[in-house]
Amino acid sequence: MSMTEETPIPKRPSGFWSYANPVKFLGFSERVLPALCWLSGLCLVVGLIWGFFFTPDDFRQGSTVKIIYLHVPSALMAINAWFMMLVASLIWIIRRHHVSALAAKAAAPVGVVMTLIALFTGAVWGQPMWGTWWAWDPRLTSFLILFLFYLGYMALWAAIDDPDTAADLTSVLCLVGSVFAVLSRYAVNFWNQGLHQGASLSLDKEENVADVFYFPLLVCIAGFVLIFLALVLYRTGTEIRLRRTRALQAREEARS
Amino acid sequence: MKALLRRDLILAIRAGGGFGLGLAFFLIVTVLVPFGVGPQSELLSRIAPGILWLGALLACLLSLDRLLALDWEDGTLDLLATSPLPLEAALSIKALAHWITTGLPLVLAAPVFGVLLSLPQPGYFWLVISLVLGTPALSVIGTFGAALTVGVKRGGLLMSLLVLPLYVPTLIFGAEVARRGAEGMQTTTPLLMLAGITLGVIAIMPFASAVALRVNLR
Amino acid sequence: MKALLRRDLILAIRAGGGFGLGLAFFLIVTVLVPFGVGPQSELLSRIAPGILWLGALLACLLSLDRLLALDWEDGTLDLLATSPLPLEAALSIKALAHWITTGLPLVLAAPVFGVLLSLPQPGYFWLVISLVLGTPALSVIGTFGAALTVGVKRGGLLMSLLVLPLYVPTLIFGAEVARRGAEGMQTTTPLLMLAGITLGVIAIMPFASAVALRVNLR
Amino acid sequence: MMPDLGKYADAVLSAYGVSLLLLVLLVVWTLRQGRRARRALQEVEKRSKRDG
Amino acid sequence: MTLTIRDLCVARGGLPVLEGLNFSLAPGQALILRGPNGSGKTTLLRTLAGLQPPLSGEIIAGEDQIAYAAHSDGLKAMLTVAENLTFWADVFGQRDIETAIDAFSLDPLRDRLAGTLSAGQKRRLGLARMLITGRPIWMLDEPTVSLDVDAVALFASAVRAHLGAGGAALIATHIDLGLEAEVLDVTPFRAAHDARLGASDEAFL
Amino acid sequence: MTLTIRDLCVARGGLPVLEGLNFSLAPGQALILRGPNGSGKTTLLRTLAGLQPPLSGEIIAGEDQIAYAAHSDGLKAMLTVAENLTFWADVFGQRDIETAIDAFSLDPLRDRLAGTLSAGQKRRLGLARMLITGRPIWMLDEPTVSLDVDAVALFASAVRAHLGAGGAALIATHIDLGLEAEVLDVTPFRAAHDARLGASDEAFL
Ligand code: HEM
Ligand SMILES: Nc1ncnc2c1ncn2[C@@H]1O[C@H](COP(=O)(O)OP(=O)(O)OP(=O)(O)O)[C@@H](O)[C@H]1O
Ligand SMILES: Nc1ncnc2c1ncn2[C@@H]1O[C@H](COP(=O)(O)OP(=O)(O)OP(=O)(O)O)[C@@H](O)[C@H]1O
Ligand SMILES: [Mg+2]
Ligand SMILES: [Mg+2]
Repeated sequence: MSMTEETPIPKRPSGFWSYANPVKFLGFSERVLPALCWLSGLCLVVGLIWGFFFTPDDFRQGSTVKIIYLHVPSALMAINAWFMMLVASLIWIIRRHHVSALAAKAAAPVGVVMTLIALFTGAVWGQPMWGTWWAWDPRLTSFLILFLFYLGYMALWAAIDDPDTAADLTSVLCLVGSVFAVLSRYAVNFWNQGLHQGASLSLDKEENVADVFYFPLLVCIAGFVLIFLALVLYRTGTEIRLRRTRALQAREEARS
Repeated sequence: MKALLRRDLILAIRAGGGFGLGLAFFLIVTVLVPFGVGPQSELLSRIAPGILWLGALLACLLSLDRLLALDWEDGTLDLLATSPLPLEAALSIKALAHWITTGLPLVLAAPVFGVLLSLPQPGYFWLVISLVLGTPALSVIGTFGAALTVGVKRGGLLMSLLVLPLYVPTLIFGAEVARRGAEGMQTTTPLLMLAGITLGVIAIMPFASAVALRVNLR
Repeated sequence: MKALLRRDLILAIRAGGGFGLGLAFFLIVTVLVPFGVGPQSELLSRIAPGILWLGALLACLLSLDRLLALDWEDGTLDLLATSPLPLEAALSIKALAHWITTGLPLVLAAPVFGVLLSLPQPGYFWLVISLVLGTPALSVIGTFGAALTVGVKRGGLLMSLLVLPLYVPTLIFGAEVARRGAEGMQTTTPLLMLAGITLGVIAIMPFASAVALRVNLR
Repeated sequence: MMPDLGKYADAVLSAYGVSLLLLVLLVVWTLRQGRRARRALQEVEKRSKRDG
Repeated sequence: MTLTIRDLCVARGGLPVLEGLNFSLAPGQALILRGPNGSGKTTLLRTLAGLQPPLSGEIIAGEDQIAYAAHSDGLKAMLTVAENLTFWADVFGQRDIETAIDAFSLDPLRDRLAGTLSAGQKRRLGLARMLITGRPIWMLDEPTVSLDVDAVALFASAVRAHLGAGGAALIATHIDLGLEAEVLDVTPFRAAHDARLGASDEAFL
Repeated sequence: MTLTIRDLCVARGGLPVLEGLNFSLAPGQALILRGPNGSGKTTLLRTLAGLQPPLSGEIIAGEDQIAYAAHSDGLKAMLTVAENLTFWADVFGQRDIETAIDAFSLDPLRDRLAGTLSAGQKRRLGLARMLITGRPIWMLDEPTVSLDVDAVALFASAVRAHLGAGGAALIATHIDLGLEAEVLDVTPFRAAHDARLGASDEAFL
């Protein structure tokens, strides 16, 4: 008596979950990637050129406002990348779709680079504005902590051979880490009230930056979101191929 | 459960003075700080609460390394996992044993080291209180880190990397209590936060640790 | 000899990023200090040179733990001791590998961490110089500590205890160079002392380490 | 063509330079990894088809 | 109390190593696992002991029935022989360690630190631990490694006594134990690798 | 190249375990050490390999003649089989690892990380290391632990080839290796414990 007769054949997943199948996912990403790449490139080029060449200087900050077109989008994406990893980790833990675990793995390096860009542009901005490269402002500090979480997460992936074990452990780390990241945010706020700018994108018109800065900023944010998506899709594909290569090689080895 | 606690304590004593070594590390960090930053006592007394907390944290961290590693290497963890003791309980006990051998001596010795760094008078009481409340959280969070990295070669440093960001909230509130205490300010809010973190962590972390350890034993 | 160096480096890379982790620990110590002592940048910039040196020292120390321990546990040391390679040479090579994987990255990263602690402008140059001269001594002395404690269970902490006092002279002169540099003072004397210590230690320590290791292998 | 950045030229230019460099490095690294993975997979797949 | 295995497939490192295993182990029965190096005996025992999940198939056994002894014995070098045994007795809720000490004639070594024992003496201590678990089904992975002839005989009689008391044993070994027991050669069950791969890799093929 | 032992007394943990040993090992000769668990075989081999000093007596052997294989193999889990062997070849100033790989049929495992091998495969790798040392006198402590029948035969033929090429071997084992060699039972040489104590304790009597 064989296994398949006893257990009911699982229903073919349809809709969204069908992309949990690596092959299907590869097909999908192959189809949307070119469009995504062009679009993200377009947004970035338009947004950054608009921001850099065709916006006036701020009356207080002078030409340094131009840094906002890199700083704010990268800061947003740094946080959102972690959030995406959290969701992907949850999906892996609950439904055990491999693509989801690999997507989390693929997103981490992109997230780190975003964090680095945010930190660097912030530091460069801080020098003329606050007179120092670095201040232990809560926002900056929690970003540094986020950076550490990214490093730990990637180091854990790198340290473990078995891909499923690595996926499980990093997922647990991501969950626990998220809780502690939120806690840290509160702790840091309590520890030091800061210098940093408030939210500039809130709908509250009072607080908002002027429209001249606002529209190119939106385009840049769109560009960063799109390039993040493109990179994560592409990298997930790479991870899937690596896993497939591994599996095939293992089979070959076993046969010989 | 009692057996595991007893065994861990005996081992800590026999295997080269488990009680003393965390302490010794704490001592040495405290002693090295003046060599590093210079001997001005006004400067030292300002940084004393923070450095003492940091030293305690690092001493904890360093001794985490072998919390599970030895039991992993000689196969004890495999056998414990197949024993009637639930893994969550075993890990809680191990965290407790770690606290007794590391955290507790640190708490008791901290006032003495405070003298070395010319901690201001009112600071002693609050330093001890904050360490009593905070160090259990350090042990429990550390156990989680150890469970995550137990199968990994060179796990020691990787574990530090994973655990230290998790220590941030505890450190901030703990050092804040000690610092405010030393400067004679209100300590209620950070004290409550510290206690909250410790209780929450004790209640929840062992489950996460057990999940991680089960994955690693697989 | 080259084979041993190559193997140690490969192992450091394969076994979970040996290069990155000492660095990560350094980063984290630097990051935690402000949480402990508070965020005032004027205070931080005063203690920065000392804390950076201390952080580098601790990062070195933590990674010493497994410098010989892994090779001991799986019997490699027994086999190396019966091989044609003199033990002194083997230990020097291991110290070199340790410096390449730990000391060198620390030196390169120290200026970045200086920014975090608002190190004053002229300090960067002297910090790097002092670390370049000082960290090899840390690796060599550390190898001696590792050789002394290699057979001992829970050797990690015991080793810290033994090694830290040996690190004191290096730390004093190293931090002094960095501090004086940061404050724009003369640095010649401590710099010469630091260089002297490092050269002496490199010339003599491997013999002591080999003796200690031979005793432990017995 | 070049806008006048005033005394903050260093800051703005280095921010743009380093950020774009980091982005480009990330993209190049990603593409190289992807190409290599693709090639390795193709090789293995060809072999496994041939061997049946 | 019978252990039944149905159509089991076990994997190591994501690759199936044994598949289509069907057997059962009744009280009083011993089963010897044989098979060349790397055929998957250790993997099978670990799976049955619950340390890793099977790829597919069923393992039917009561709760808390299985005691497992691996290559490494889980001995603490810094505890004495008696303390090591007492610890495991406490963990398994037993009291009596004397039977185990007698069965493997450990009495002269009782107060020696486990770290100072010779290879064979350590192994004897590791085996004595099985008696202390009080569990009916023993899983032993190469139990007689480094034992001398006398110690092998001690071991064989301990197993016989265990079987006589209604226990069961599954033993992986390469040498002859002098036990009258059924032998299961795992060689025919080695996984045909092209048929299917590990659960985790399968998704990628 | 002959190894000669005169009136040797070896100690472990400060206590003498074997005394009055006299034998010699000529090129082409193998000697099997036997003796019950804890009789001191491991201690004797470690002493001869130069890892610990003898209590008294003489060991006459050329420099750098002895290759020693202990219970643990000194394998790095994170290096592949070939890398492990290459490392030791470099240390011993040899080039060729192929002979060793062939002798223990490690070729299919060549690129596997040593950490993922089964117990017997690891052991085979550990034994292959002996061939790589290029040294004439082998000291082997229970070399066939966890080896299956085929692997034991491989080992025996490797030893035979080594002897044929003028090497010598001293092997401690409890089981039959299928080698035609002299046997030395160490039991008669066990130290009478009341007679004398370890060198380090003697000073206090
Ligand atoms: C190393 C230094 C800095 C870091 C790590 C940093 C980090 C961040 C972060 C995390 C955000 C939040 C993005 C979001 O949640 O929407 C942000 C936004 C922002 N930052 Fe910075 N920042 C730094 C320095 C600066 C400086 C010096 C300035 C200007 C004087 C600045 C101006 C802004 C502005 C205007 C925003 C937009 C606020 C918003 O949209 O929420 N930042 N930065
Ligand atoms: N990570 C891995 N990747 C691929 N194969 C692996 C991995 N880990 C183990 N294996 C293989 O799994 C197989 C089963 O190993 P196992 O330890 O169960 O064998 P065994 O029957 O106990 O052998 P022995 O008699 O030598 O102890 C071996 O061929 C081993 O090489
Ligand atoms: N620290 C110590 N104090 C007292 N006796 C010790 C100490 N260390 C080892 N011994 C004893 O020395 C004896 C010799 O041990 P050795 O490992 O050489 O035996 P062996 O012949 O290799 O045994 P096996 O066949 O079990 O491997 C053993 O009886 C052991 O118990
Ligand atoms: Mg096995
Ligand atoms: Mg022995």
